[in-house]
Amino acid sequence: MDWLGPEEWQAVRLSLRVAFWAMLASLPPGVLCAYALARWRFPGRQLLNLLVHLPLVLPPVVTGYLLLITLGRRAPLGSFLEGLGITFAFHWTGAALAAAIMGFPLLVRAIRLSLEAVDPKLEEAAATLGAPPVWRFLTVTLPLILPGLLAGAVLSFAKAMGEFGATITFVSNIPGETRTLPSAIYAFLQVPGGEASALRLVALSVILAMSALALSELLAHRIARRVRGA
Amino acid sequence: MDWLGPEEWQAVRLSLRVAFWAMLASLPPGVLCAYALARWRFPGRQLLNLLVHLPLVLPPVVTGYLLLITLGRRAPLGSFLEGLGITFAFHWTGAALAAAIMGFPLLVRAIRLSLEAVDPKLEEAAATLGAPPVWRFLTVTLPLILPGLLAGAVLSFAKAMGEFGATITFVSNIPGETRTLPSAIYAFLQVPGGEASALRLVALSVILAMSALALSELLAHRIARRVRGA
Amino acid sequence: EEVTLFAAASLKTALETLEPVFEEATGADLRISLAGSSALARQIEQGAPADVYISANPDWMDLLEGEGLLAPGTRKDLLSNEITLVAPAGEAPEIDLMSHPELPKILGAAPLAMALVEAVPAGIYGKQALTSLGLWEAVAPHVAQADNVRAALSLVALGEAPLGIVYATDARAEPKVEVVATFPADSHDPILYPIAALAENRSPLTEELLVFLTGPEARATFEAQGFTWLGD
Amino acid sequence: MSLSLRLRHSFGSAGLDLSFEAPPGLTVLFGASGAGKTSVVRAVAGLLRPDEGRIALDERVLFDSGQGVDLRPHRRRVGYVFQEPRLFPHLSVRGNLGYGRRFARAGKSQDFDRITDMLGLAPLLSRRPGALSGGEQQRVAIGRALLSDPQILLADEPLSALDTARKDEILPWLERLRDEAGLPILYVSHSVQEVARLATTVIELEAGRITRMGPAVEVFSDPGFTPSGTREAGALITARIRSHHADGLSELDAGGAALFLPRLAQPEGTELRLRLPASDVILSRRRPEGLSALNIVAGRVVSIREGHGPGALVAVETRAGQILARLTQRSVSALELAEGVECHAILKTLSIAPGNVGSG
Amino acid sequence: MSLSLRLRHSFGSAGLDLSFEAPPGLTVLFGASGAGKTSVVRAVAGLLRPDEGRIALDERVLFDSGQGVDLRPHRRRVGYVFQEPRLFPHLSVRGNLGYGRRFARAGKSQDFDRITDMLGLAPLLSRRPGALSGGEQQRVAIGRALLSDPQILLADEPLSALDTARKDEILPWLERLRDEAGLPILYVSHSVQEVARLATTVIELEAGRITRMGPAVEVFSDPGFTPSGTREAGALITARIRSHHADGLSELDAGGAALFLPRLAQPEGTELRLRLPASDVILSRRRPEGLSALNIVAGRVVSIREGHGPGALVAVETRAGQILARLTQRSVSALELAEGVECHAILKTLSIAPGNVGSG
Ligand SMILES: Nc1ncnc2c1ncn2[C@@H]1O[C@H](COP(=O)(O)OP(=O)(O)OP(=O)(O)O)[C@@H](O)[C@H]1O
Ligand SMILES: Nc1ncnc2c1ncn2[C@@H]1O[C@H](COP(=O)(O)OP(=O)(O)OP(=O)(O)O)[C@@H](O)[C@H]1O
Ligand code: MOO
Ligand SMILES: [Mg+2]
Ligand SMILES: [Mg+2]
Repeated sequence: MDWLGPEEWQAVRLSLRVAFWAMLASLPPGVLCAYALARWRFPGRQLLNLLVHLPLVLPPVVTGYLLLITLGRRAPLGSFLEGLGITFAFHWTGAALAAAIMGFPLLVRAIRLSLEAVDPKLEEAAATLGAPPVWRFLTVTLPLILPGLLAGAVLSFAKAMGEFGATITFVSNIPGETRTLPSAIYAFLQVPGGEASALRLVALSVILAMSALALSELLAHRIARRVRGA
Repeated sequence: MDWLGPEEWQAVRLSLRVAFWAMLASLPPGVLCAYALARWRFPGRQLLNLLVHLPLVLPPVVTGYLLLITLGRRAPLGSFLEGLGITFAFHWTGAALAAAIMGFPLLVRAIRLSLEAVDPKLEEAAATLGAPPVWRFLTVTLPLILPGLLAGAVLSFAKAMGEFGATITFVSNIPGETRTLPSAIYAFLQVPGGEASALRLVALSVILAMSALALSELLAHRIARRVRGA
Repeated sequence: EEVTLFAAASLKTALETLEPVFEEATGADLRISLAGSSALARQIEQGAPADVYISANPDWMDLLEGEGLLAPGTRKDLLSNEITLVAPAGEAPEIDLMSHPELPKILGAAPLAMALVEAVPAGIYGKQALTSLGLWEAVAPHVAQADNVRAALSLVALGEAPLGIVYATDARAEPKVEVVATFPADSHDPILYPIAALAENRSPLTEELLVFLTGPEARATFEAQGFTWLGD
Repeated sequence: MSLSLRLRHSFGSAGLDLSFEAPPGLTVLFGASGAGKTSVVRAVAGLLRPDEGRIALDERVLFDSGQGVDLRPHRRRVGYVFQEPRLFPHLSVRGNLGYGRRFARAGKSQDFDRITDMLGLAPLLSRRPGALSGGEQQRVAIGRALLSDPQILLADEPLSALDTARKDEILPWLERLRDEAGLPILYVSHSVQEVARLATTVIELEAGRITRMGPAVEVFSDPGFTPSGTREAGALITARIRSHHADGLSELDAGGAALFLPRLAQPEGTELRLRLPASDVILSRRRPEGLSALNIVAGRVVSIREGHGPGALVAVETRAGQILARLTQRSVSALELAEGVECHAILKTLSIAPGNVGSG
Repeated sequence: MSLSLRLRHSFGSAGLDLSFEAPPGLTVLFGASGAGKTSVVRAVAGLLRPDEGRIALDERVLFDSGQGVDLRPHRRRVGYVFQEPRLFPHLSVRGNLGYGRRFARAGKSQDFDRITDMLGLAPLLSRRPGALSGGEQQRVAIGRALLSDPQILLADEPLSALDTARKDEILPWLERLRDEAGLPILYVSHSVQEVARLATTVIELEAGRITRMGPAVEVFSDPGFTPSGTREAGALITARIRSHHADGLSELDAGGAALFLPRLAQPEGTELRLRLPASDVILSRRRPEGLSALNIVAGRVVSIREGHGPGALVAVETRAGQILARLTQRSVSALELAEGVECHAILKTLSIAPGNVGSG
């Protein structure tokens, strides 16, 4: 593909890496949050629910700004984490974090909806067979929510591929480090005559997201067929 | 609440109006798309799926730009619609459209997940009782996917409250017409020292979204209790 | 070796032309992070790894200077620009900016595209100019504010707005618009793009980059884009 | 109205290949678990599309792979009681019962009360299915199907979750449906007693094929028909109620032979069908006396069929019809029974339980 | 091991209030639809938290509202066969069967083959539950519960979806479980035959309360115990196998009286329990002769209980134990039966079907 310059290739690779890790890293906390919201009644449940949805409600720039002032290198939490060797500020991991946070509400909702549809009778059956809660979750609930998990993952991945406002505000737009496809597209759109180049990158990111989408549909189809019986 | 100036009140009212209509107007096509994707196999299904997800994948500015070049006053489709009295360009309805489109993938996924969890055995039972497909859908499927519909609606509403990039690109920021809360917040963040004012509006929009969220949870809880039996 | 430049996104074309020249000359890797001036300034406040910063307005530079984040003595106004009233190519009306009533009449119900008039520099300057010309009150209800000047330009280029206020450099780069009039320089604050090295700069190449960006090659490139050179 | 069905379908390993004609009345599908009973019923309802075949209700073709006819389930006008209740969880019991009435041709509102009464649903009407016991759910499912005013009733083990008392209340209703409404019923059951009482026609399935089929009276009188072992054999005879006696017995006339049964509900003159379980019939060479059993019918042995076990099925031709008796081979030889030998069949009055009495 | 239970729970309108002690063996919960059987079983499994009460397995307290004990379901070590199969749809039949084995104390792998064979599951092992018939699913559910090595088995109408042949295969296995494993079984059933065959203890529920309870032999010999009408009454007696005869009969010794039954599987000397359905017993004042019935026991009438209908339940004390006979009142007076009168009870050999024979 010689229609892409090396910088653009870099942006593609970086976007994929960011989106992949954003998706992967948000799965465990996503499942946990979804489970807590779907199944537990605890004080602060509404607060957690709000917190999860916050990135959806806030303009992305605000989310990025809040991330910057809490996890920036000068911020107390940010510098504490940096002391532990965990750097987000101006690092691709920060881009992944921003993307993960922006996609989190989508992930959690998808998983939560699936969880609410799991027949509690099956979990009861597993309990009477001696399975402790965690095992029950892993062997009954989790397989049954796989479609939701997959849907959530693909939403999270797609969102991460498109996320721009929070990312550029939090970790800037540094080539090779934090310049993802959307940031590159943004930069093209800032100058007159950049539309053509921008649209080329847009097409690319659509192709990538489409592949992820098609893959997830394929997997979901397999799972559904397995569960319906064959 | 005298901590809000009249312009800010205007932005609040506008944002609520935009979010409400965005949510409401996207419900019927959302249900249709979700149904088609969940239940029908037709050529172009993958394309529809991609199209629905597109606003998630694209940077919002790009979505806004695409809206502008298809539905602007000069664009063929836009001027055709304007002939019918339907104006989107530089109008609050355009802001609602942009918000609806940005929230559409979230809405569709939520409904689709619920649909996939509906036991087809119940629809079979309704069919043997003589209910034709549409009636079956309205009286069996729809009530059973209410939780997903509600979740989708709240996601769509929340997204509409936070949507900024596509909106400002498509319909600009005209006070009283298209100046939603996120646009106002963005403007504050662009000037040194504007953070405090921005955060005040952020707090406001969080409160509004929280109310919508709490309402939806309450409704969902009621529905769940009704279905489980009382 | 790397050196990192944080620059307002509207300078993209010029800076990307200069990038390989600098890299060739020094053998270093120049990384240019392009974003809104406000975002970049806030990131610098938070310790972003920037060596040099070019802002699209003096306010953000003032802020950083006030916080002592600039390397002393390195701040300098690099470029200047003008704001112009533009219309879609071939549709430019005759307007004399000095005689008030025409602008609102031409607009009718259609919008005047500008950048955010309270927040984005091009919008702020535009509002100042219209105010000093006594036109602001009349046009204010019709102003469609975009989140950046580039988006305002798009509105005009697409014909969505019959008129818009953008930088002269933008007008020049976009063939689909035509300049109707240029606002008098004294109708608004001077339009300045300051440059400075940062106190916490980490690259030994910082000095070289500053020199390069204020040097003749840079000047030629910026001027070719329509900027007014202040860098010497 | 009668159902004619021919179908072939394969499920990978298993498969169906059968054809039958179900005349008006109640046709029972009988057979071991996995024989294909539910699959046949689903095909009639339009929920399973057979690979090939034809299904018609009189002239109304529901499915014909040759002609490409495949009526959608909601147009077939079948009432289906599924093997599991499948109630609508978001509707109350009343809502569930009323669901199909909107599409019923005749809005017979008196039916609603009659059916809810019969099924004991009145106190449950405002409950949700989630708050019902298993049997309560199944009763609602039966009511729901009946209230949709179907042209054929499909019932897949509808009573297996119910207790005997409730079954006894529902069975007469099914009989009435079968007889009065002219509604063909396709009925899956494992209970010989239910089958004997209700069936007009019996179809036995094994691994997707029909192994035996015919009018219930014939099938049950056939010593070869030993559903789930000879133990459950038993002949069906028809009799007419002659009179009701004051001591709580009804006297029946079975081809001239008098039979005494516990008081029956039907009026004098009604034709009834009785199942005489073969293992409840005692044979004697001499006419016995001083026995508590009131029903003694003379007859002649027509066949003796020895099984694998110690038992033998003896068919005795009597005035009342052919009766089957299940004896030990030891008794057969002790009594010197053989074809043509005269003997007496002894039936306890109370052995002929209501479960074994069906109308017509 | 034995289960002791006391609980009170209310469901708005309905409610439970009962307490019982289920000794080792099989305890049947009997009662009409909606009586509360499933609710009791759920409380034992820990799936329903009673408002108040105490549930213990010997010393092991599963629940005690007083002490605040409430063991989580997975720690209770109950094997539960639900009223509906509840198979895991994402696991194959093999996966379902194996699910509980991971938590079973002893990993008895020979059990797997034995149980799958008994339940006829071998050909289905790689299928998914979605591709099974109703009966097949329920068989898998039974196997799954058995393989989890429980300390108590809870079975809620486990056999109602199965055909007689399959039931007959499974029942002996449940008997063995009951007798050999010392596993207490709490069993919900509507089938008197199943109950009579299996039950050690019978508990009858009505609207959440116990109306009758006791050892099966006593409950069944009580003329007042008429589950779902007197029709299903029948005494239980115990007998020992004396010898197996060559003609396929087994001779039993019931307190000195000889009884002939179709060949039994158990070895000579085994103690068995027989249910003698009251409606299958014929009484005679004189010792009858020339009858095909082989079992004739002399006795003395101890009570006559007349019901609402035309029938009467006559309890006869014999060497074999107390036997119930269900006669018409007309016969009672014709034979001049009264307390203390001597008479003969006649039982057909083959009336005592395998379903009515249970070990111990
Ligand atoms: N969650 C609930 N809310 C209200 N009532 C309930 C609930 N669960 C059960 N009941 C009622 O409690 C009673 C006992 O129910 P249970 O399921 O224990 O009956 P059962 O004896 O098992 O009946 P069946 O033989 O029909 O299964 C029924 O009347 C039922 O309607
Ligand atoms: N979707 C399917 N895929 C593969 N095999 C199937 C499928 N559905 C049913 N079968 C098989 O077809 C056979 C017939 O099933 P069916 O449900 O008709 O049995 P049934 O006679 O109703 O049994 P039961 O009395 O146990 O309900 C069974 O062996 C079953 O395993
Ligand atoms: O939440 Mo956004 O506006 O899709 O980056
Ligand atoms: Mg079946
Ligand atoms: Mg129950």
